[in-house]
This record gives sequence, structure tokens and C-alpha cells, in this order.
Amino acid sequence: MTRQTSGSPYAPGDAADTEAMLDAVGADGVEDLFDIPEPVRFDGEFGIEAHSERDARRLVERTLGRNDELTEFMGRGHYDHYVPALVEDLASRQEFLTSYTQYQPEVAQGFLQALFEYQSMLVELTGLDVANCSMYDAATALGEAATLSQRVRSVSGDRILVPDQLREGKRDVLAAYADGPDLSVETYPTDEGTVDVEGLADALDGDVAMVYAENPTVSGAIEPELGAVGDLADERDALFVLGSDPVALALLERPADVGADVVVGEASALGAGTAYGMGAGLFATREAYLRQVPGRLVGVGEDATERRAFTLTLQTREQHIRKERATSNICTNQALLALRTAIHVATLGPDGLVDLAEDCVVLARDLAARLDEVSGVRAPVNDRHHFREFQARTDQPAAAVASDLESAGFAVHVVGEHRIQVCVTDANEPAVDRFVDAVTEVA
Amino acid sequence: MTRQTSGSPYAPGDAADTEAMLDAVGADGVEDLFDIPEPVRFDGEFGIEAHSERDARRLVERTLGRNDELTEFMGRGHYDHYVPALVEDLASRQEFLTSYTQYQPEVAQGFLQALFEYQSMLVELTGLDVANCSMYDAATALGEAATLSQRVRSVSGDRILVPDQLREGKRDVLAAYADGPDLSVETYPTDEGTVDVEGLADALDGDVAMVYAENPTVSGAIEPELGAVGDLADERDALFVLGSDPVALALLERPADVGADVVVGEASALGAGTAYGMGAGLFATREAYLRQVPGRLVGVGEDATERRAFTLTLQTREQHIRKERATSNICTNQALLALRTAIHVATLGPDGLVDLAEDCVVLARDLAARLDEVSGVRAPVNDRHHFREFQARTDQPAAAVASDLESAGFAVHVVGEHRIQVCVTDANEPAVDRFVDAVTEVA
Amino acid sequence: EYEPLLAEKDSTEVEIGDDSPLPDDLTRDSLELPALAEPELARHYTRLSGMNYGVDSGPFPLGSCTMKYNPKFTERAAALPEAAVHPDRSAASVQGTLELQAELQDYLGRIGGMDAVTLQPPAGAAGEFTGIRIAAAYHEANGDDRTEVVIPDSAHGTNFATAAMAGFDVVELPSAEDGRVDIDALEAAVGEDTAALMLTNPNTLGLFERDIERVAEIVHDAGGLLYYDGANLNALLGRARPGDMGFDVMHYNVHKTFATPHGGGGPGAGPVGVTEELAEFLPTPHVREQGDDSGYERYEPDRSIGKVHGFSGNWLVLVRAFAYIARLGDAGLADASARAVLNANYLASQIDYEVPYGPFHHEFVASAGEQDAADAAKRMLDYGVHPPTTKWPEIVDEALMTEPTEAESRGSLDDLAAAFDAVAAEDDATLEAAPERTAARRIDQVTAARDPRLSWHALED
Amino acid sequence: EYEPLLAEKDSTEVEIGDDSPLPDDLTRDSLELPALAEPELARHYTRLSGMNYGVDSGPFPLGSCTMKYNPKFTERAAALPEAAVHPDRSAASVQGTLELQAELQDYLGRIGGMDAVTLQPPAGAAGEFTGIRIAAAYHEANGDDRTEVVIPDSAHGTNFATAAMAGFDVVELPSAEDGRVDIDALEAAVGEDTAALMLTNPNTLGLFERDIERVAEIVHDAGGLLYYDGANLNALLGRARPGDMGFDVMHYNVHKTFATPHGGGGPGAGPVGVTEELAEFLPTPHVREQGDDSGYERYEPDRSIGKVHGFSGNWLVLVRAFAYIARLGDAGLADASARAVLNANYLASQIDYEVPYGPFHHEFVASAGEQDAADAAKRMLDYGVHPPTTKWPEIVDEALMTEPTEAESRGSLDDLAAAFDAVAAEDDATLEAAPERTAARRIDQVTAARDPRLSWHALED
Repeated sequence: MTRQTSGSPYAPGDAADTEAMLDAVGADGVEDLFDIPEPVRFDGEFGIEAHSERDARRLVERTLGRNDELTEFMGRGHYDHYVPALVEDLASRQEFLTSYTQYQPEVAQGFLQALFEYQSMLVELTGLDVANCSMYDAATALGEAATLSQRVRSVSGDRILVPDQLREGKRDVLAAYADGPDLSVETYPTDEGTVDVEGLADALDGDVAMVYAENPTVSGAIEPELGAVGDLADERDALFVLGSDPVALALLERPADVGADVVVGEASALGAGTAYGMGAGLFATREAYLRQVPGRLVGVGEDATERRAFTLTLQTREQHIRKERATSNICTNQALLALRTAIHVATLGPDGLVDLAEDCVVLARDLAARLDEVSGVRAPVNDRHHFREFQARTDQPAAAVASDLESAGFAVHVVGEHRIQVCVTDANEPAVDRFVDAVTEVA
Repeated sequence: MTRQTSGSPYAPGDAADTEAMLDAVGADGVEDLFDIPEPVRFDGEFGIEAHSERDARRLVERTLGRNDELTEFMGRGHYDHYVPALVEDLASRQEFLTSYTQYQPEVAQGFLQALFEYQSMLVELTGLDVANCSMYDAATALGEAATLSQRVRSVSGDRILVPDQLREGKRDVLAAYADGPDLSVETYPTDEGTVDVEGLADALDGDVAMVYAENPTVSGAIEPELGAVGDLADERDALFVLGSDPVALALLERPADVGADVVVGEASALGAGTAYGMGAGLFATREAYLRQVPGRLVGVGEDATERRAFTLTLQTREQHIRKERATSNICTNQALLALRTAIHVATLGPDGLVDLAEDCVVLARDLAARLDEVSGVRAPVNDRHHFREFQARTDQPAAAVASDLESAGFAVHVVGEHRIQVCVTDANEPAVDRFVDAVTEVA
Repeated sequence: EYEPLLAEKDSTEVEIGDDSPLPDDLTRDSLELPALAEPELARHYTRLSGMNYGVDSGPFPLGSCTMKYNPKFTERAAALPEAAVHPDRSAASVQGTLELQAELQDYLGRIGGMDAVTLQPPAGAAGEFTGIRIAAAYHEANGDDRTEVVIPDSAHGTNFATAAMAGFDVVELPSAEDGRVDIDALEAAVGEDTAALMLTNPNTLGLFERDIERVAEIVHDAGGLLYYDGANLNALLGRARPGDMGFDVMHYNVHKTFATPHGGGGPGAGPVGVTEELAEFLPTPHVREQGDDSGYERYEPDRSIGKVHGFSGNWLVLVRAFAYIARLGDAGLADASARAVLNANYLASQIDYEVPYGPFHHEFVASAGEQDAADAAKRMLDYGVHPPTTKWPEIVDEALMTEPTEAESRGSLDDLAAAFDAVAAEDDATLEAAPERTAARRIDQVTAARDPRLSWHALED
Repeated sequence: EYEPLLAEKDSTEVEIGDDSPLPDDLTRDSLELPALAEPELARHYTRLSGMNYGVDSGPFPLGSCTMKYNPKFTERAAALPEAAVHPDRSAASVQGTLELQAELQDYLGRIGGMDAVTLQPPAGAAGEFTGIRIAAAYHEANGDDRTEVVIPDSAHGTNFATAAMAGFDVVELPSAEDGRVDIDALEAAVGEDTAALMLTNPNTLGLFERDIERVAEIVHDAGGLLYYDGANLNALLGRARPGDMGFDVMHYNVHKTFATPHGGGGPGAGPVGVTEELAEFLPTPHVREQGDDSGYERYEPDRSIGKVHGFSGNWLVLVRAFAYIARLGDAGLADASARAVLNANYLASQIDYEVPYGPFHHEFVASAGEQDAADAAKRMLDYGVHPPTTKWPEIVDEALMTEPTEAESRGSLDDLAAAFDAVAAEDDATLEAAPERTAARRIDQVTAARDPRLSWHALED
């Protein structure tokens, strides 16, 4: 029912318009305009059915509706914090949502200023000098950091050191980026979920171009000796790249203070919510490496009336100018998510952001303590302070525990044969009591 | 958890601002500014708990979540048509959503033009000369029509004639509006769900100020002799007020062609969807009654540069100027819903709107035919063409049938001991098969 | 800036054809409307929005209209699919809706000091109509024939129109020298014909009626009821309650007090609170929790005045109001009033125009003095802010009725004061030529009214 | 128009205090950020949005960037809570997501004539990286050491950068006289070192590579693979498919072809399609329907190149693309291309600037002739439209690369043509002074780059 669509509902004009336009062009029919040799003409059909708007929505809704409704206690690099409605409302304005990259800054001052503010927030959070206006995600930001290390380090070294517990998604992406410039990705040991500093020292030599660490780590542990890691990297002239996110950065040691040269991570821990892994890569570094930074940068300039104005800058680093000598092939990034992150940070303010970060510590600590009291569970596994998440040992096989929890309506990570990982934030905190009950039931 | 709010999160400024402002005002504290005598000071507490944004949303969501999820086959004056996403998107822009009545037209041209376009659409749909830019709903529009009939009819008559099947909500509201000017609301008979023309003729005399009919009627029937009703009203110099809605108006007889003096109804049958009865009253009439119209009117004028511009006009009819001699006390109306109706009409276009209206006939006819085949059900009860909805006779008590249908996930109206009413539109059409199965099961 | 009308972009007539599912005599012949594709409509309305000023565009200090910030999250709450049920659903199947209604009734009762609240009136004026009809029903039930409603001259126009619509004669009460109710005049005006006194407190000058207890006594002694116009309630939250002041009936303006959007003119909502004595007159259906833990029910109060809306009013607006109240709680609501009053006092202290009456609360009425207030307002538009309400109340010459609300920052108030002062220093010629920087220049409303053209059809001639 | 920075409105430093749940040595000392209330933020970003041009603001004819209308309903589809699950959820618990992924893979395969499609690449350039890595893995699996990627000089900059990032040497191919691939030059360039040829078809001049079969033959005969840059696929829907032309690998730009919003720079998505022979190299995890009716599963293809995104790419963008494709279906997609091509041809026929090459499809490259194309573009801003892409491709002097898309009406194209022609008639001084009617006047990018100030901290000095 309802009006059937024979053409695109998003192409204006009626038959009379088409006629008049064909006349102007001097063609008999639209098909005449296609200069396609017969052998490669497509005469078939895709076999894709058209739908009314209502039905297209229903199709998506019904299909996705086949997902189980679970309350997620999951993290490991993709985090859920409550996103204030203001973020959605403002970022959805068409002037932001449907705009293109700011190649004509005179009609893009709004987005440019917002991205400049985003960069500024990350500069404050990291303590570093510059931040770009986003990479695809934390993993690709890490990959870009590895190629940066090749460009900025005079050492001939081609070894990249990462923690042995690195999330495999990041490891694989890093490997892809490392492949072109022939870097070798190697691991160093961890202990209780954080860097084994002595193990790292043993692995570090003059061939190392870059050392990567995270705070908090993928297991949720907070690094107790980050300064020592920075010192080690500095001693061997390796680039020290630190992974984190805007919530953790608000509370934990400031990267600049522990010697970080680059900070990467998920900016979209704020502003996006759960999105099946969609995020926005944070990338900040020292001024010294500015001209080697990948991705877009917004800077301040002046317009013809000498008023302050914003513009994309240092574009000679980029692919559309420098082609094969660009710092990266990145073009489209995650600008809209950067905008959302900025609005979320602004909505929280410094007090709210620090409060949220402190909640991440307290919630994880308290939940671990409660799970530790459950018979058959020990938590946290690592003797560390935690941020948002922690690992727990289960007497029963972890896969069975996770599966039973799914039946009870909860999702957790399985990270070892008898180990699960649990993440708690302001988003799932209201379900903590029910979660503890469920774990008690199934463990 | 998360930041606790001690004051209003929507009042900017910190303690330093407050201090400075108090200084400027010359007060020691904010409480000093309240000039309230001690005996009427309120020193208690409301006992209303504050919530974080997240928790306030959850509170509403959880509470409303206690509603049963039923697929509604309901109408009787409140209709559900699929609302294109464009409507929501555009009407939600803050420039529309958060603006005030257009008392400063120079900064309200956008809304004024949209309302002017809304008025124009209703003029086209009704064939009458003028439409206002909304009343609260169909019922209050009917009430206003009754008071209008007193102002524009020279007759001394104080009788208002309405069909005996008039929905009680409308009847009660009409009675409230009729009470002040001492009008007497009386009914005339109906037959097969439409006007019993002879019965109406018998009831009509020189004391009748207004005759009200609907097309389609509350039972979903399409009036076969509307012209005769108009003629009767005209003969007795009674105002002929017709109830309808924008979808029905796109297809059914044009009110101007059957002699209607006023058209009232639910404009929000387009643009709003189901909203627990929230709607927007349609009000259109002849030019002759222009200066007696209740509510706001947008007109075209010129600005100082002689360019076309829009403005609220004929405001001397209104309460803020005319006070107790105003045509109505209405001030706030349903402007945003009028905007939504206009966008919805524009999105459909004339083809789409007529298609939708034709669907309303076909869907009702087909569903009635299918229900008629169900043992224990006869449909439609009335030997009429129907629009969107129809009544069905059930051998079992209607209340029991409706209750069983609720258990099966469907909601219908109970309109008699053995009579239900069923409404079908593009919105619930995908559920028709399941609905027929359910009726077959329970009837 | 100029955007053609939809009909100027395209106007297409379709015939109601032979393939219609209805016989010819039941249908119209044709329908002519614009036929534009979605991208064109998106641009049309986006451009129109660019020619409209909203609360997020800048300050909107319309006295007594109270345009405060509308929290975005309340839009999400109102958009929940669970909110969008049919009003005829069985009570058993919409317990969530009924519970939220009952909770909101309770919230509003606490805030106003009222015993029972109906959510049905779809706007403030409809609330007045409801309240005055309740007063009428009350007197009628007492066998008391009362024909007059007393209203101060400074009251909102709706008060007068409402009383008239409900069939009462209006008795207008002049203000005293200090801008408040003239007690002597009140005593003279009130008598056995008095059905009710309608009062706003603080009044439209922002002044608290200090003699409110005496006012109540006079009206009650005469057998009348006291009606509270809730337009200015945002001044008093947590400081005073109409119920405690002796009011018998009141309406709440949810957009003014509880931050629901005004939508360019509505929808609004005007819940009405009453004392226990008047509860039996409330509109039907009313909602209450059943005594026996069996959920919520709709019922018709014993002596209900019937209905003022075809269904249950503007429910989705009320959902937003509920969400706002739940967000703020006691402390937030009290803070909102405190900041609203502080902002008004601060702004008044920063402008050059004279502010004749005081001490005021959430709003003040400045006088444009020798200037024409309407012209001054037009000029303010050129400074990028929305002007105050003008030329009303009449008790102040060339009134600029100003209410900044709690949602303005000190910086924003300073900007607003700068705009006031810039205009105050300008000459009449400049003001008369204003506005110059808006989408449309000064619009000639007199001519527009003389030859009303109210649809695009009227432009074709 | 001017809006202060957030930090200029307020900058508040909070100490990480003694009440922190962490020991001192694990925390930073303090954090300084703007602390503004929601109403202030709403105004800030609303005002910023007013200084930004989107597709609903007017035409956006950026050649090869393809800014077409973004249907609003796709936003609703992507906002469904069911779309927002964690990527680590068990396959059994997210069957809906996997099914939608599998359906979209299938849709894209049909549209491109490809046998298998990965949704993982988060943007077009990432799609290129994925495709070139697949080519590399394919050759490596064949024991074939190939070090070069051949790219026409008119190709997008990303092609060059991608090949370099993947460790290949770039061989740049000059265009022939007619703006297409120079077959002789191609034969000379291709050899045993050739891993792949990257090609856009129609190319950036909007010209269909008529010799595509010969091109494919040359590359394949040399043992290389043919990579299709999907930037211009919107020109061909339903008329020709990369797979049928002999391409082995391709990426799709979902914002260019399937109307997903560009978001001021992203997120995008760059799904990659491959022939059956290359399917085993696709990134992990890949999604497929299990044979035995037991739903959908994630799996790692046998010789997977690994990953190009930490999780599964920009899923919510892909949901929009799915919704768009399902809305249009075969006929709608074919119509979109037809109207895109007609619009480009019509616009080209209406402007005074010369259009040197043809026949073109969805875009054309006009020449500003004696004018500076960048200056001409700035001047177009003054006529309220967004200018085309400028000064590229270099094969056309002072190029104005123009792509109106199917979403513009004839009226809008006429307006655009009028803007072109107005600018074409103006002198250099006028162009150099442009724009004059925008939020900011001409911005000096050279100076901005010379002394980069990239955060508000840098402004304090």
C-alpha cells in the first residue's frame, strides 16, 4: 500500500522537467547520455526490492530486532557512557551532519571551530601540544603512530613493542600498517595486567622505534609505573605511544608527565555510546612531530578583515596534495564523532568529567568486591586499581558462565578458560544488582 | 552515581557570578529578593527527588514501559498514519520548536510562512476561503464553531444540532463551550452510521443556529447525502459545520461543494501519529465570517522595503487586544502540530495524499470483508462505504472479544454490547493478517 | 533572505480518477497541492527555520511569556513509543501512562499546594476556562447564582476572555498606586454576585501581592473563590504556594514553569489544581491510584464539569513537564526561581531605562519613557536579541515588560543590557527605521489587516 | 558573525583532590576545561551550525565528492537501540546484526557485480588500503613478488598514498589526449612488477573508460589485478558494474553512492568487493549465513589479510546505507544514476564556462579559463551556493569539477548555472575580494600554516 516508488524519491522533478532538460542537452533519452560500450553494459537486474519509507524502516527494525536484548557489561576498548541528549540534538543539525570536509572554510567556520575546540580539549587532557581532528579508531591511530615512529625517529630500528595482552583487533590493524614500511611488531610481557617493567627493559634495544603501552590497560588495570616506561623509551630513543581515552585521561596520570610522545585511543568513549565498534581515533603528539602528523588539523588564521577565522591547515601533509609522499592515506575521518565527543566533554565540564572518571574507578572496585564474594568467583584477578573493568576468575569454565549469563540477560567477555572480563560504567550501573544476582546464580 | 545536581542544571553561572550580581543589585542574598510576607512563605519541601538526566529518562521510560504493547486498530477521532521522518526532523529544529508566538514577525518569518502554507493547504482541501492556524483539537474547534454560530447568525435561535452518535468527548466539550452563551445542544437521528436526513429535517427549525455533521462519521461511514444536509441547513439559515480531517478531505466531497460554512476536525491526522489524543483542531470557514474567526491567522503584508512578508493579522479579534469581547479566549494553540501537518502534506504531495486516502477506503473495505467471513462476526454493520474504520457485530459480548484481543496483542474499540469498531490505516496495515487470525481465534 | 512559497515552486493538480475505490458522487473532482521531492522540502523548511528566532538563538526576555531553555532530553522522553498510545485504550493496558499521569498530578499538587490536579486543559487559557467552569459548578451546586468575575486591570487578556466565554460578567479592578491590588476597590467590587477573583501573583509588574491574605479573606467572606493565574509561578517555586495563599483554583503553565517548548505557539498544557472541596468538579476522566494495589484507574468525578478537550489534553507536552520536574527535584526547582529572580533584578540594575515599580521578582516593567516601546523593541532586534513584551501592562508608560528567566548567564544579561542601553540612546528616526538587520524589515501590520490575504489562493488575484 | 571559543566563555580548573578514589601517584593534578551550563552550550553549537553549510542549505556540487541529499529516515534507522550492540557480543546473541550485515554484503555484491564484500573498512581510503593489501596477499600467496601499483595521473590522491602505505612503488600513468587511459602508456607501464592498476570509471573528468576491456586484458595478461575506485559509481548504477568490466577488487563509497551523511568529514564507510578468487583474503571477521539454517556466523577467511579496523568498521553508517538501498531498490538506484547524469549534462549545457572533455556522465570539469578557479569558487559563495571542487584534475586548466547529483531540481540547477555565469562575467579584482557575504571573509591559509596555532592553548601566548 501507499505510494509506490518507481524512481528515486530523492531525485526531484517530473516528466516535463526531464523532457525540457533532455531538450537542452540535445538528447532523445536519458540512456543516450551513458557512453558505455555494449559489451560492458549491464542489462540485468540487481533483484533488490524497493520499499516505502515505512517498510524500509520496518525492515531494518525487524532484522535488528532479532538481536537478543542483553544488558552489556562489556568494554575492552569499546565503552558505553550515557550520552546526554544535547549531544545527539546538536550534532544532528543538518549544518553539521550533512556538511562536507571544510575545503571552503568561509562557509564552514562552525564545524572548524568545533573541531578546533575538540583538538584543544585533547591537548588539555593529554598535556601534549597538538591533536588532530580524528582518526578512524584507536587501532588505526595506533597503526598511524607506528608509521609516524618511522618518520620521526632517526634510529634505523624497525621493531615496535606492544604489550603481550594487546587486544587482537589492535594487534592485527597495527600489523597491517606495519607491513608496508616493513616494521616488525613484537610483544613485551605484562604482570598483573600492567607492564612488566623489567621485561620491557629486556626487550628494549636500539632497534626499537616505538613502545606502546595503555592506561588503563585492556584488562582494565591502571598502570602503576608509567613514568618508568616513559623513561625506558626515552633512554633508548624510542617513541613512547600511550593508549587511553578522554574519560581516563581526566583522572589518570597526564601523558605529558610520564613522557608520552603520542597519545592514541578512543575519543568516542564520550559522545557515541555503544555502536558495534564504531569509534573515533584520538591522536595527539608533540609539536616537534607536527609536520609528520597524519590526518586533518584545524588551525587559527585571519580573514581579509583581520578577524580570527579557522581553517584546515598544514594540508601539504595530506594525500590530496602530497599523494604518495603524504603522511597517511586518510581522507574521510570521524569528524562528526569528534564533534560529539567535544559536545559531551563540554556538557560534563571539568567537574562532571572528573566525577565520571572517579565513578569508573569506584564502580569497578565495588563490583569486583561484590563478585569476589560470590562463591566460585575471584575478582579482580589482577592486584591493581581498575578503571571501568576488571577480570574475574570463575571456577566453572568461563564460556559456560558467559553463556548462562546470556540466558539470564547479560553479556560479558570471555578472556580465558576460567576468566571473564566485566565492565561497569554509568550506563549499566543501574543493572549492577541484577547482574550480581545473575552471577551468583550461574557461577 | 554521576554528578549530583544541587541547583537547576539549566541555570548558568557559578557562585562568583551570583556574588557579583547580588553586589550589583545591592542584596546580601538571593532570598532577600523575595518580597513575600512571612505568613504565606513556604518553608516546607515538595518531597520531589532530583534525578540525573539519565535517571529522569529512565524513570519516564520505565513507568511508560508498564503499558502493554498492543497493536492498535483504533480510531474514532484519533488516527495513526505513518509520519515520514522528514516531519520529525524539520519540526524539531530549535528555531521552530523553541520559538514563541510570532509577535515580532521580523524574526519569525519562517514559522509564519509555514503557517501560511498550512492555512493554504486547508483552504485547498476544504474549498473554503480561510483557515486559522489551529485550535486545540477537533472537539474544541467544534465548540468554537458553536459560539461562532451565535455571533454570525442573526437568528435568535439557540439550538445546536449534532448527530446522536457523536463521540462523547466531543459532545462534552461542545456542551462546555455552549454553556456560557446558553446554547442548547440537541441530537438528530442517524441511520446506518450516517445522517438520517428526514430525521434531521424534522429536528430543524428556525431556532437552530447550527447543524453539525461529519464525513466520515465517527463510525467510519462515508455520508451519502451530504449535499442534502447542507441544503437543509441553508434553508433554515443554520450554520452548517462539517467535521473531517486532511486525509479524508483529499478524497471525499469537497465541503464547499456541499454548502459547508465551517469545517472543523483533526488536522493532526497527518503529522502527529498516535499521541494519547493530542491533536490540532482544524478550523476553516467562509470569508464572510472572517472577523468572527477564533484563534490566530497569518496574512501577507509588506515590509519597509516593499517585499512580501508574513504577519499575524486581524489580532483585534483576539483576547490580548479585545479582552472580554474577543472571539475566543484561545491564546496558545497547536502551531507546531500545524507545522507538522503541513510538512506531512507537502511530503505526500497531491498524488501521495490521494493515494493514502484511497488506501483508507480500500483497507477498511478489505478488512471488513475478511472479518465478515469470520464465524461469529458480521462486518461492516453499516451498509455504507467506509473510511479507515467500520463497526462489526460480534456474537459474543464485545467486551469479551476486545479483552481476548488484548491478550492476543490487539486493541479495538467496544462501541456496543455486541459491537466493536476497527480502524485500519497504513500504520497498522502490516499487522492485518495477524489481526484477522486473532479475531478468528477469539470471536 | 527570501524563500518562495511551496505553491510557487510547484503546484500540481491531480484528478480523482475512475480508478477511485469510491463512486463518483462521494468524491471531490481534483486536488491541487505542491508536489516536491524530499530534498526540496528539506531545503525549504531548513531555510524557513533560518528565518526564525528560537530560545537557542539568543535571549528571549518576553515578560510573562517566560521563554526559558527547553532541555533536550525531555524531547527524547516524549518521543518514547510507549508514550504514543491511543487514548481509548483500556485502563488495564495503559497502566504506565496512568501512573505517569497520577505522578504528575501529585508533583503539581505539591508544587502549587493544591489537593487535586487535572491534566486535561490543553493550554493556559483552557486551564482558566476549566477553573472558572469549576467555580461556576461549585456555586451552582451550592444553589448560589453568581454572575461576576473580578479581574485586576493588569491581568492577562485571557482572564477577561475566559470569564466572558464561561458566561460571566467581568468586573475590572483598577490597580492601586503601588501597582498592586487596591484593597478598597476590591472590597467595593466584591459582593454576593462575585463568583471568583482571578489573580496573578506576582502580578504582571513582577510585584508580590503583599496583602494576599487580606485579598483572600475579602473574596472568601463574600462567598467567592480565588483563582490563581499560574503565568508567574516561576517566580515562587519553593518560596510560596498558591494553595497556602488561599487560592482555591489555579492553572499551571507548563511551558512557563516547567520548560516545555512553546512550539511557535503551542501545543502547551494548562493543568488545573483545586482544593479538596472542589475536587469533585474536575473534568472527566480523572486518574487515580486504586486503593487496593490494583493499579490506576480513570473515573468521572462526582460532579464533573465534563470535558474541555476531546481526549486527555496535550499528553506529550505533559511528559516533558514530568521529566523536567523529575530532573530538577526540590532543590532544582527552588534554584530555578532564585536564579530567575536574581537575573531579573540584575538586568534591571544594569539598564538605563527607568523601572518604576518594585521590588519585583522574576520580571520587571521598564518604561521606554519618551520613546515608543514598540519601536524600541524593533530596534533591539538589530542587536541580535529578542525584545521584551511591549506596551503592556498599561499601568507603565511605554512598557517594556522584561523577564530574562533563570536560563540566561550573567554574560548574556550583560549583552541584553547593552542592547537595551544602545537603543535607549538612539533617536526616534532610528527606532522607526528599525529593524534593519533581520530577514524582513518592519512589517506594515495595519495594511496587512485591512486587506487580509490568508492563503496562497488569495495571492493569485 | 562571531562566536567566542568555549574556553573564552569560561575556563575552570578543578583539582584532583584528596577525596579521589585513587592514590595520588596514579592521578593527574588538575584539569582545566570550560564549565558551561546546557543552555549556553545549546546556543554555542546552534550558532556554530549557523556558520556552516550543509546539503540542506543549498546545492553542494563538489565533483567526485558527491554530496547528495541524505534521507532523514535513515537517521532513524541508525538510531534504533538494537543497532547499538557491543562488537564483542556472541554471534548467537546478535543474529539480527549479522543478518543485516550479510544482506548488505549481498546488496553491494549485486550492485558492483562482485562475489564477496567486506564491510570493515571505515572509509574509502581504508577500502583502498584493504583492496591493495588483498592484491598484495594474493600475489604473495602465488609466490609472486610484485612491487608496483599503476595509477593514472587523474586519480584521487588517496590512490597514490594508499599504494605507498601498503609498501608499493607508484607508477603514474599519463592521460591520453581524450582524457582517458593512454593504452600505449599503459602497456608500457604494466609488467611483471605490476601488482595492480587502480582506476576510477567514469574517471574524474566524468568520462567512461571506453577501452576498459582492453585495459583489463593488459593488466590481467601481465598478472596484475584491476582495482576499482568506487568514487564515481553513482554514475553507473544499473548501467554497468565493475565486476563485469573486469575489475577484481573495488571499494564502495557509501556516502557518495548510498546517500549516507558525510558528517563534515566522516564517519564514512568503504566496503570492499572482490571476485570469488580473492574472497579468501578478506578481512576478519567476515559474516556469512550458515548452511544448515542455523543462522549467521562470523569467521576468519582462510588467508585473511587480518584487520583494517579495530572492530567491524563504521556500522551505524552502513545501517543507513542498507536502508537507502532497500528504499530505492533496482528501479530507484537506476533512476538515481540516470538523473545524476542528466543533471550534470543539463548544468554543463547551461553555463558559460568551457567544458573541454566529453561526453561525460555524472560530473564534468569546466575550465575557468583566464580566471583563477579558486577565486571563482570563493565568489560563488557570495551567490549562496557551494562551489565545485577546484584546480583538479590538473588536466583541465583552472578546473571547476562539478557534480550536481540527482538530488538537485531543474530550478536549483538553473540557480547554480546563474551563479556560475555571474562569476564568469566578473573581473579578477572582484573574485580576489570574494567572498563578501559569508560568515568569514577570505581566509589566509598560507599564514595560518606558517605559524600553526592548533588549540586554544596556543592562542594564549
